[in-house]
Amino acid sequence: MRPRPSSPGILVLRQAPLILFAAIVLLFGALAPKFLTADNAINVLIQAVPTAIVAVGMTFVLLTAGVDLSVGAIMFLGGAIAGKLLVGGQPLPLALGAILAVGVAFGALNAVFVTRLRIAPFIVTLALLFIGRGVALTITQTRAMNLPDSFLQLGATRIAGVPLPLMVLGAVVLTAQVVLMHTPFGRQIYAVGNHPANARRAGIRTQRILAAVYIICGFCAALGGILSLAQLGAVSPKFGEAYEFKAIAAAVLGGTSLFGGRGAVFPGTVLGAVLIQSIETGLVILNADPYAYPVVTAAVILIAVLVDSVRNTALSRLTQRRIRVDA
Amino acid sequence: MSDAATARSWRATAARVLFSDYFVLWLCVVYVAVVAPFTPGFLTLENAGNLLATLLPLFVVALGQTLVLITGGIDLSVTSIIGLCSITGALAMNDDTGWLARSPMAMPVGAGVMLAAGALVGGFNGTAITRFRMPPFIVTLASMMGVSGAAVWLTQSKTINRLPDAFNALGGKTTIALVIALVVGISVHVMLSRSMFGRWLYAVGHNARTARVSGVPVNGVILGAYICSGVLAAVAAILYTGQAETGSPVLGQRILLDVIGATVIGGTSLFGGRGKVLWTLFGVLFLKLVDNSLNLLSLSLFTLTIVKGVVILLAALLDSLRTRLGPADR
Amino acid sequence: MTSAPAVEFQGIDKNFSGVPVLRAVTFSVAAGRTLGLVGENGAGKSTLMNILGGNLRSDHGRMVLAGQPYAPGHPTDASRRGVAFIHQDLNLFSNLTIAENIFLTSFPRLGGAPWIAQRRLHTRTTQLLHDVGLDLAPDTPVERLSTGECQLVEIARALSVDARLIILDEPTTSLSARETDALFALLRRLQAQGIALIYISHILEHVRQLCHDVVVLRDGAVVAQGTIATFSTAALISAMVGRSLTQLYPTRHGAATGEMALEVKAVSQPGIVRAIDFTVRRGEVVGMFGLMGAGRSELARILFGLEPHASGEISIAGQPLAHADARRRIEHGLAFVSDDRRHDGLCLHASIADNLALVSLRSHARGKFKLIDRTGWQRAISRIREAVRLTAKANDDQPVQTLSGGNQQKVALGKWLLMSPAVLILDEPTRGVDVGAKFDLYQLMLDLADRGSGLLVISSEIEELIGICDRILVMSQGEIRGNFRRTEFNRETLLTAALPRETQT
Amino acid sequence: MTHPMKFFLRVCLLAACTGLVGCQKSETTSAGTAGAKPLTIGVAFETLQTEYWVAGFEAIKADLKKRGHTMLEAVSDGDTNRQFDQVKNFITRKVDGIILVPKDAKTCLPIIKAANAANVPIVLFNRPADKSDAKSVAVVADNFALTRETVAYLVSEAKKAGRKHKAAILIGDLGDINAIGRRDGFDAAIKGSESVVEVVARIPTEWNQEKAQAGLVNALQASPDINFIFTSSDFLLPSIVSALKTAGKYHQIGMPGHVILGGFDGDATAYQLLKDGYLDATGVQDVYFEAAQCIQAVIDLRAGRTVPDLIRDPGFVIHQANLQQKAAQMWGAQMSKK
Repeated sequence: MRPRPSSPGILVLRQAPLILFAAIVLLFGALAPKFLTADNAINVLIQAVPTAIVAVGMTFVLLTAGVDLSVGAIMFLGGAIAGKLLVGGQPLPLALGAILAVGVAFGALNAVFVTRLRIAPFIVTLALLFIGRGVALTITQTRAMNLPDSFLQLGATRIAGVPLPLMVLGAVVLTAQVVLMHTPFGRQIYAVGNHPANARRAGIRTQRILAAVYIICGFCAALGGILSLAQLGAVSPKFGEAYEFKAIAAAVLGGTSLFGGRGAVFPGTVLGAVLIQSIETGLVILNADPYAYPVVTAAVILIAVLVDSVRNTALSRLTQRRIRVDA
Repeated sequence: MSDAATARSWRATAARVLFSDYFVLWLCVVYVAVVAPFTPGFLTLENAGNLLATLLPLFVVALGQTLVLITGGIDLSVTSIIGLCSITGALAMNDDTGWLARSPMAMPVGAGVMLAAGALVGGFNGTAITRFRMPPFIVTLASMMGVSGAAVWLTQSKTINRLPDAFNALGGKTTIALVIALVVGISVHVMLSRSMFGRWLYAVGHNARTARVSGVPVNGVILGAYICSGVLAAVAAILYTGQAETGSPVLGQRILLDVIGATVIGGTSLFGGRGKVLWTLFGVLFLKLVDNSLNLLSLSLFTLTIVKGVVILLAALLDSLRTRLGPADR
Repeated sequence: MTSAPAVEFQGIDKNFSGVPVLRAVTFSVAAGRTLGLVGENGAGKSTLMNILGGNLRSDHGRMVLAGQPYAPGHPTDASRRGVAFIHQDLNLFSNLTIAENIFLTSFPRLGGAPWIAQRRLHTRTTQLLHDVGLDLAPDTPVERLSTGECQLVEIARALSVDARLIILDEPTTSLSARETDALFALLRRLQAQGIALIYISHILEHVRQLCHDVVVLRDGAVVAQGTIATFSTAALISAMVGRSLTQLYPTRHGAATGEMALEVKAVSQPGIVRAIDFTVRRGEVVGMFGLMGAGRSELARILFGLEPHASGEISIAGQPLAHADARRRIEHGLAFVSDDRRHDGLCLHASIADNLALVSLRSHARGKFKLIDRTGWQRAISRIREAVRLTAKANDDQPVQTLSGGNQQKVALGKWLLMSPAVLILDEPTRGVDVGAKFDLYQLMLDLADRGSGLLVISSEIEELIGICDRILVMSQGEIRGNFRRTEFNRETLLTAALPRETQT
Repeated sequence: MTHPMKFFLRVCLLAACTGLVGCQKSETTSAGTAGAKPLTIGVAFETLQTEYWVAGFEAIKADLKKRGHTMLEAVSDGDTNRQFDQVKNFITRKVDGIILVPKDAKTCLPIIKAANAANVPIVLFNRPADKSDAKSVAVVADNFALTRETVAYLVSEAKKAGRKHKAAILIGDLGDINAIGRRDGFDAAIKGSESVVEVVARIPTEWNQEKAQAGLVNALQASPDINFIFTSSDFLLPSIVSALKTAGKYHQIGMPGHVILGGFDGDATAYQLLKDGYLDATGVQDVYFEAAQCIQAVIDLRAGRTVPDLIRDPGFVIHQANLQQKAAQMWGAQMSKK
């Protein structure tokens, strides 16, 4: 009565995202050999850091079958406040603290509306996207603010030869992975995403779990914002725009389901973020027609999701319960 | 005891208002009553005309979104479809290079080309979602990026004007636009409430598996909803392009959140199975009233953005209140 | 018995928006004994158990647990006090492993650290699985388990929190006879260890087999209680329904005509079913019996065109339709009531009218635009409502969700009536339906047969098949292992045929 | 679970708050219109995305205030149809004149026609309309010409250095007419000098700093020998600086390894970089001149005087050699003093 043990076919299917990723990297490598250098790999990784960190937070929310559209607004608002503080001569740690505080506060606000007032996450976070961007635009009066060099140094610092952004990403991914896979809280997130009503009946404090994932997501958005700013050196009015879509796309490309309960930060989401960044970098290295960028990116996302859906159909057929043993 | 009784009757009245189809319309009336005294030029005939002109195209796109939301999906690509249709139509019928240039058939054929382009993108979305079982959110997100990128590419960022006057009148003359929107609105209303396809849409949104077991062609229904959404976005593109008298690949690029916001404010559920033409009309009216009054008050864009966020949140709060005052849990 | 009862209910009252659901419920359960809690759907059993399990709070009254006052505010309070609740629709998470499901709210941790002690989790789960007799690895994902195995995992979870009182809500509805026997053996072992059980079920034989005491609820009040030996089954039923039911099954009037309604020839799908051959004639009621996992539901879905099959021929009313989709088969007169009412049978949030009209919409569509003829539609709905004897209290535009299980099932069946199906396949049509409504459903089914439809009734309850069928097919391991006429009906023969021939791993 | 009543009260409170916000704002505007003679002028910007637009907006605001006129403001955030609504709202409120920054040359035609029909003078700030029967006045810098001039200066610097240069251009939003004008200006200036400057990277930025930064880092990765960079707007300069620093190529003019750097707009960052000797040149639009001309044109039209259809802002290229003498005219320099 047991399903059949994993056959080679199943193994290949399970690794489909990885295979697709390798295929894209190799394709770019064949077209432009520079793409396959170690320097470029590190470069792509560093650039993928902000997206990856925001997407890690997004993964927590998606695992509960929710969504957070306000991440980009959080990044912008945090940056705007930090910029004001820094331009006003406040020390760097205070500014960094302020960004993270904004992230946590917005996450908490999302959490209150989702858990206490029971509004659909899509609407809550959509509204907070508007409010967050509006407040940030009021603060900056749409001016771009240049951040002091100390901020840029964050991005350029290397510790024991490893760039600081990569260290931060590593720490975030490791923490997230341990939390999701090896703590009661993490496993309960999966349970809530699988079946919220059952989770409540099983004695899980679902409201607390939901609140926590939105706060985590807010925090990650803020942290991603810091790392992005550390590369940019300035806060512009478009900062963080459409980041919500980028983060969702990264998570989904990594195999996280929008319906909750399925997905993982590592390798899934991280791989998704790196994949998106690889496409952009690859196109620049190829000196492709600028007009082609969005079209190519969209096509790759579609193909990746298509592969994923074909894979799921095939997997569910292959691992279907069998009633009898037939040849 | 009597306190409890009054409280109950108060609740009953509140519930009656909240559950009425016209709830959002009441909200609009209240909003106008509160805001009009402070807003110069708000209650003028001219402003009513302005309001109508901006409301109609948004209403038409939002109708398409309503159909998709009823099936439990979402269409993020509508704004890109507007841009794409705008330039395909303009490429076909502009007076300089269009293949329909100066032909008497330019207007009808050009509009037909636009509708076909909308149907094509909608059909693509629907096919990916039904045939290949991809999540609507990602499919339409990708086509939002891809279609808009392609539209800009196609024109090399240029906008195209010198369109036939007959075409410009479709969107530019509010009376004609009103007739178009009315025809579209009534057709969709009849379709939703009276036709077999309409009942199927709701059934699929409520429970696609049950619908399938009951003999509903689920995939066809979903595909139909996305094609409708694409075609309605194309109709909106005709109105918008006519208003601007120019085809532009970035036309309507910023209204996505307005479209979804207005539909949801009207009361259409994001989880499928619930939605009506009237609800969407009132939702659009409410959003546009807020927009228009804040514009007249000459508030900055930032304030407007914030207020819009608060309004969406308030509408959602009221909706959640509605569901809680509704039938008891068991 | 000297020790305090495991739990005592003292005058429990509960209202839902002004409607009383429980009225002064008072009884107690002794440690080491099993109490059967019976009553029709809507009698208040679930509400009472939800209060005991900490999901709801009572308006009045109190509970005493092992001599201590007990007022749980949350399910965790209940489990902390040793009360475990095993719900009918099992409370497991398919995306987690067995071990994670068991310890979801009480993971063993590494000292004071927040993370899970994986090794301890593994050993404790292995021990618990051994206790309940389930031979599986702790890290097996739950989505790979059968319903019976899931049931055992639930019990293992109850044991993991050292439950002194376990509530079981309809635990056997989706179990095979063998699995049920194994479950009962386990439950008896638990009794012997001094654990008290509250056993809720519609299957009165099971209540008689397992329970020491019984409490009958009707309209939220206790109408009878005592040791099980003092009640005959008939007495229990009349206490439940408030009147005496003279018979459990309606009388059969019609008989099969010669015409073929459904012909299945050599249908095979590797790994699922093999060489399925049978026929159903118009006016015939054919039963299909088998243990859980014998392939009955899978076969039903293949016949209806929801799942593929590799070879074989399926004809409906003489029309070969082997590779048509469900929609074409419906057009040719095939109808299907799935065992999964919530997912396949009803749109729970949609209105009664919309659910009833869903199948026959096409016949009310007029003109090029397929507009619905409202008056005809309305007339059809009231006709069905009358035919299925749907409760008069319910409004046409009320969501189906608000109906009781029995009435929901009437809607799920009713939507097929208008098309006068040539063949109707019913998968577990009376599961989770109370005694009174069951009779109505049987009557409906037989009426359909009398009017010339062929019925294929799939069920795990031998009694019900014997009660209404003209012929019973027995399925096992994806094959048909027997075809019995009415005169050959016999519990033992049927069961023997249903048992797997050789044990598989 | 919150009690529904309490809940409703909360909702009312929130609603009241939003209402209050509306009231306060409306008082300030209606107080302004109370004066006798002064004009009310509607100012509709397509975007306030970059410092340049902010500076223009502020300049118009300050100038109008100085002259004692009232200003109604509207920003459409890149949405043509919204801008149409906003202008119609101005007309509804019976403004005496409109200053408009349109999205592009064509979509503004119906807007201008609407103003013409209502007999309200309309002046376009910095972006001209296409030729048509719609009547408007435009005050513009020539993006194409000014960029060509700026890049020509950069090319001459490259020639002086003698060796062959590899160039990268940061292109703006491909849907923005100014971005396209500047791209074309760049191409025109490079044309004919391919032996000196070879374009190896065209980086789309969508007017987005993140994209600009990432794109340039990637381009530098692909062609480490890039030593000539032009940005279509100065507000992307911080991204360029960051990318150059990462690549270790950020050196002052005259130092070995200096990357020839040019921009457009003349904002405060550009001024700072010019002063510090990192930026070679930037094309400056005279924002104060343009603002003053716009307002004067509205007033003149109102008074029935004839005004030319096109008022040119000559603009100028500012570079290391003329920095001292031109700084006073550069709006970015003024802003950085504030």
